[in-house]
Amino acid sequence: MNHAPAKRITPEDIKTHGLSDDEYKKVLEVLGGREPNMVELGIFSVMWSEHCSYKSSKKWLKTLPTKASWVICGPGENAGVIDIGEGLAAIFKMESHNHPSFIEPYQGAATGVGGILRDVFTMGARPIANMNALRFGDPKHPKTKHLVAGVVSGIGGYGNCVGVPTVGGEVNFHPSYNGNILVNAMTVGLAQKDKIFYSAAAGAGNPVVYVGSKTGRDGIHGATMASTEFDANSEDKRPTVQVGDPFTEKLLIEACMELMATDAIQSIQDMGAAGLTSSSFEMASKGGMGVELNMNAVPQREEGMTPYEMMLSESQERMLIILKPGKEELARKIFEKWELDFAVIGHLTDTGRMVLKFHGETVCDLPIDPLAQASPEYDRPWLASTKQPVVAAKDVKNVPWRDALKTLMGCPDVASRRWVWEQYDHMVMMDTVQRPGGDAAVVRIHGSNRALAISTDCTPRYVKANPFEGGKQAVAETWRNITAVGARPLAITDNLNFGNPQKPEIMGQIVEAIQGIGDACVALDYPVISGNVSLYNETDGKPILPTPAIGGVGLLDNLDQMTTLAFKAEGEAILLLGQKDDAGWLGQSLYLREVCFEEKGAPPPVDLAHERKVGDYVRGLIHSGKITACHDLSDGGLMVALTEMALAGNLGCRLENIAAPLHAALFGEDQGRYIVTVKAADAVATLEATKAAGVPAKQIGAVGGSAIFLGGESVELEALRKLHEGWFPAYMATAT
Amino acid sequence: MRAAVIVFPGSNCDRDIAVALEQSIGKPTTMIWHQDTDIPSDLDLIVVPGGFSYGDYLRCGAMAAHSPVMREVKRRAEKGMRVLAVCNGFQIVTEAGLLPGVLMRNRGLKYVCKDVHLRVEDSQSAFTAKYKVGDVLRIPIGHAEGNYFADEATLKQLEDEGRVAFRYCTTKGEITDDANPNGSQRNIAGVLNKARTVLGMMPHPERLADKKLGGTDGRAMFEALVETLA
Amino acid sequence: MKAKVHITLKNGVLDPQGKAVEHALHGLGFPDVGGVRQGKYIEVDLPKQKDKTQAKADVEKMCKALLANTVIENFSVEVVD
Amino acid sequence: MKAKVHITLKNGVLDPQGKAVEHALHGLGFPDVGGVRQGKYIEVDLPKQKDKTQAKADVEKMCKALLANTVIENFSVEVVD
Ligand SMILES: Nc1ncnc2c1ncn2[C@@H]1O[C@H](COP(=O)(O)OP(=O)(O)O)[C@@H](O)[C@H]1O
Ligand SMILES: [Mg+2]
Repeated sequence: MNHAPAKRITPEDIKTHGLSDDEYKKVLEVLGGREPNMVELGIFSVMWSEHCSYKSSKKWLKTLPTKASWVICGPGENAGVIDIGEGLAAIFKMESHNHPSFIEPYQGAATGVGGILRDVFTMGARPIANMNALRFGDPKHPKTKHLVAGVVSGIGGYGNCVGVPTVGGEVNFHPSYNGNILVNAMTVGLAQKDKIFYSAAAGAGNPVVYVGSKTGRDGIHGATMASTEFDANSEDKRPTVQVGDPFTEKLLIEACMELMATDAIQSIQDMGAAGLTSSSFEMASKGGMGVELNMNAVPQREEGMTPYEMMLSESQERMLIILKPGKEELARKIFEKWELDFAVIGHLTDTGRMVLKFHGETVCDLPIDPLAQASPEYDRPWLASTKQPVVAAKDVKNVPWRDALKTLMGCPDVASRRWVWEQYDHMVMMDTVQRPGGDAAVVRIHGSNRALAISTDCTPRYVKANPFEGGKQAVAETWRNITAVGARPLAITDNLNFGNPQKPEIMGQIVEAIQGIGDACVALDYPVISGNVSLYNETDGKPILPTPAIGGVGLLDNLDQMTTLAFKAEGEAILLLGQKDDAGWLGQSLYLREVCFEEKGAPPPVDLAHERKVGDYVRGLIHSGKITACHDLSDGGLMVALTEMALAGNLGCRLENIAAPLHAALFGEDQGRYIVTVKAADAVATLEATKAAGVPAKQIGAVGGSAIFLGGESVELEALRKLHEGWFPAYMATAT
Repeated sequence: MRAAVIVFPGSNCDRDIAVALEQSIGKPTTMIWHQDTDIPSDLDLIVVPGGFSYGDYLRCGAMAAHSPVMREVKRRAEKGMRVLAVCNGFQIVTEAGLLPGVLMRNRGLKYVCKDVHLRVEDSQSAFTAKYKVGDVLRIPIGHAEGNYFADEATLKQLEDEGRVAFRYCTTKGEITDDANPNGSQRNIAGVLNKARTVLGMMPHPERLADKKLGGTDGRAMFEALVETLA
Repeated sequence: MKAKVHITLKNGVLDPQGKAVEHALHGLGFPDVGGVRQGKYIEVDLPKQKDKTQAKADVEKMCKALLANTVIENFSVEVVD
Repeated sequence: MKAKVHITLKNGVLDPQGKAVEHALHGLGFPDVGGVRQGKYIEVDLPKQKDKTQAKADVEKMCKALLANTVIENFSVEVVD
C-alpha cells in the first residue's frame, strides 16, 4: 500500500483539526512515527475531540454511580437501559445540540431531536417520549426571540413529523446564554428486555451495512466545532449546519424496528456526530475488531466526494449495521420497502485496523486499539468554588406578597410554557396521561396500566453559586417531580453543559457539580445510566451558567395511583410536608432576582437524607389514595406552587398558619418540600401520621373560592392566570 | 363491521386510530400498506389517518393523494364505502378530490396541539349518529395546516346541504373567532361529502376516546360507526 | 434540460403565510410593503430530454398531477437548457 | 413597483422536500426526472416606491432580515413595474 501522504500535514492543518501539539505528537506515536494523511488526521481529530473522547470530563464522570439491580446497561452505549418489569426495558438518554442551534436554530434543534431519537432506537427501543431542556439569553437581547422561535419550531417540526410525543421539558432565560443557548433533547424508548441491541462488532467477515439517507457534505467538522469556543467569527462556520429530514427518520425507525424483529443484526449504531468515522471506529473498537470499508460504496448525495468528506460528514438519518452472515438480502428488502438507501460498504476483519479503500487504493490504515488507548485524558487543574454567604431573610426587602406573587407568576422563568408545548404534538401515540404543565410527564406503557414518569430539571443559578449543592439539587428536583405524580424514580441521564474546561474555575464547576450529582444519586438510589457533556459554551470568553441538566425517569406500577397537581375540590385541606424549620431560604431565590433585582447568596442546601425520607413518605401517601393533589416546591417557593395548583384546578385557596417573616415563608426556596391536599375530614389523621413518621407537616389552609386569600388580602385567580399565561405569547407576538 | 386503516410512509396516527376503533369494534382492524392496492372487498370503513404522509412535503397530503392506493379508496368511496379521514387524512382526501376545499397553513403559522371545542352540526351520518346537533365536544387538534378554505360557492353548497359536520366553538358552543384555532372559514372543522359517506375533519376523535387520557368525547364516533355499519 | 416552475396562489385565495410575512415586514421597519404573496419555485431536472416542447408538456403534466393544486394554485413552466 | 424574489437552497444543502417530490414523480410515471429542488417564490408589492434601485436594495434587506435563511438559502431579487 501507499502510505506516502499526498499532501504533508502542516501546523495549520493540525490547528484547524483542533489538535494540540502534544496531541499531534501522540498521533505520530500511534502511527509509529509515520505522518498521517488528511483522512487519517481527520479521523484522529474527530475521535480525540472533546465531543467524542470526553477527554476533560472522563476522569470525573467515572466517579458517578451507575449501578443498581434494575440497571441493564449503564453509560458507554448509545443510551442507558433499565429494567421496568414485565419483560420490558426503558432506554433513554439526553444530548445537547447547543452550537448548531445557535447558528441555525430551526435545523440545529431539529437535528438534535433526530440524533437523540437514533441513539435510542438503535438499541431496539421504540421511542415513546421526547423531552427538551432549553436555555436562552436575556429576553431583551435582540437575538433571543428569534432563537426561541426557531428552536421551538425546529423541535416540533422534527418530533411532530416523526410521531413521537414531546411531553415536557424546561425553559430558562439568563443573560449568560446570550451568545450560547442550550438545546438539550431527551428521548425515552421502550424495548423487550431480551431484545436489546448493542454496538460492539463481532465476527470477522461479517458485512458492514450502511442504511438511511445518502451522505452529503453536511456538517463536516461539526464535532470539532462543538468542542471549541465561539468568537466573533463563528457566523462564518455556518455551512457546517446539517438539515434534518424527519420523514426519512420516521421511515428509518420503522425499517430498523422491522429488521430488529428478525434475527439479522449482530450489532448496530447510529451515525451521530462525526458520522461514519465514530460509528465504524467505535463499533470495531468495542468488539476488538478491525474493519475495512470501500468508500466508493457509500451512498453519496453529491458528486466528487472525497473519502475525507465522507468520513467526516454529519449527514443525518443514517445508521451502520453489522449483519449476521447471509442476512444481506433479507435486510435489503426491508430497507427497500421503506425506500431507504441500503449498501454493503465493507466487512469486519480480525486485523484490529481501520482500512479504507477508495478506487482500489488504501486511503487510511489506522490501528484501532492504539488510537483508542492513546485517546487523551486530562486531569485538568481546577479551583474549588468560593462559597457564597447565606442571605438572612431580614436583609431582604419584604415586598407585599400580592405584588411579589404577581411579578413572579409573570416573570420569564415562571410564566407558563404553553406557547412552547402547544407547538409540540404531545398526544400522538395516545399514551400521554399527564401532558406538559404538571410536575412530571406521565406516559403510559402501551397496552398496560403502568406508566413512565419523566422530568428534566436544573437550576443553573444555584449551580453557579455552589456547584456541589446545585448538582445535588438538579438530581433531587427530578426525583421530587417524579415522586409528586406518585412514581418511583429509577435512574437519570445527564447533560453537562459548561464553559471552557481549560479555565480552572470552570473545571472546578464541572468537578463539584459531578460530585454533587453523584452524592444525590447514591443517596436517592438513582443511578446515572447515560449522559452527554457539552463544554466550551462560551462567547468571547464569557461562560454560560453551569448547567448540568438532569433527565429522570420513574415508574408508576399502577396508573390508578397517580396524582396531579390541580386542586380538586372546595374545602379540601392544604398540607405542607417537609418544611424543616420556618427559616425560608431566600439566597439565590427567584424572589431575590425578580422582585429585588439581586442575584446573590448561597443557594438552598439539599439535605439528601431528608429529601429521601420526605419523598418516600409522600409517595406512600399518594399510593394510599388519601392524597387528592400533590405538587413539589421549586422556583418561587410555596406561593408559586400554590398558585400553580390553583390555576390548574381553577379553584382558589385560603391560607393561614404561615410563618413570619412572610416573604421568606412564601417565596423561600427550601428544598425537599411538597404540598398535598386531602379531604378535610382526613386532615388531622394525615398530619398526625406524617409527623409520627418523622416528616414535618402542617396545615396551611384550605381549597376554595376564586382567589388566593391570605391575611385579609387576596388576588383573583383570573388576574394571576393572565399574568402566568400572558407573558410568553405577548413576548413572542413580536417575533420574526 | 370490518375496518381498515391505510398506512402511508410518514403516517403516524395509524396505530392510534386502530386502537380507538378496536375498543369499539372489539376486533382488530386491518392495516393496509400504501402499496398494497388489493384492499379487502368486504370492508365497511376505511380510515385515512393522521401524520405526515411523505413528510408533508410540497403540500400536506398531496403526494399521498396521488398514490395508487388512493385511487382504489376513491373507487370504493364512490360505491358508498365509508371513509373517515382525520387530520392529515383530511388533507389527503381533499387533495384527492373526495371532499371539496383545501387545508391551508394555520393563520398563526404555527403547529398547534391542544384540546379544542367542536359544535356538532350534523347527526345524520354514520359518523355522527350518536351526537346531537348542538352538542359541544372536547377533542384535540394537532396540525400546522388545518385552515379550511373553499370558494364562496362551495361554502354555500356545503351549508345548504348541511354538510358541515363540526365547527370550532367556545366551551358554550358559540362560534367565535377566538374559538377558531387555525383561521378556518366559518370555523369549519369537519365536512361530509354529498352522500354523507365520507367525513374529513382536522381534530382527532381518537385522542380523546379513553378515560385515562382525560376525556371520551371522541368515542361516540367510533361507536356510531360500529352501530350503523354492524 | 431543466424546467423552472412557478406555483402561485390564485387570486382570491387567502394566503395566510403571505399575510403573516407582510405583517412581520411592517414590524421590521418596512412600512411601505403593500402586500406579499408566497408561492413555490421548483426546478425539475430532465437530463435525458432533448426536446424543449416535449419537456414543457411533460412538466405541465407533472404540475397538474402533483406539483400544483389547481383548485387554488396557478402554475407556469419555463424550460431552459 | 413589485419585487419578485426567488429563494433557493444553497448548493450541497439537503433538500428533503425536493427529494420526496422527485420520488413521487417517478412513481407517477415520470421516470426521467433527474432531480427536483424546491424553493420559494415571493412577490412583494411596493406601491409607494418609485425608484427601482432603491426598491431592489430594500427587498434585499428584507431577504436578509426575514425572507431568506441565509445560513442555508440563497436569494435573488428582480424588480418590475
Ligand atoms: N421546553 C418545554 N417543552 C415542553 N414542556 C415544557 C417545556 N418547558 C417546560 N415545560 C413544561 O412546563 C411545566 C413546568 O415546567 P417547570 O417550571 O420546569 O416545572 P418544575 O418546576 O416542576 O420542574 C412542566 O410540565 C414542563 O414539562
Ligand atoms: Mg415540579
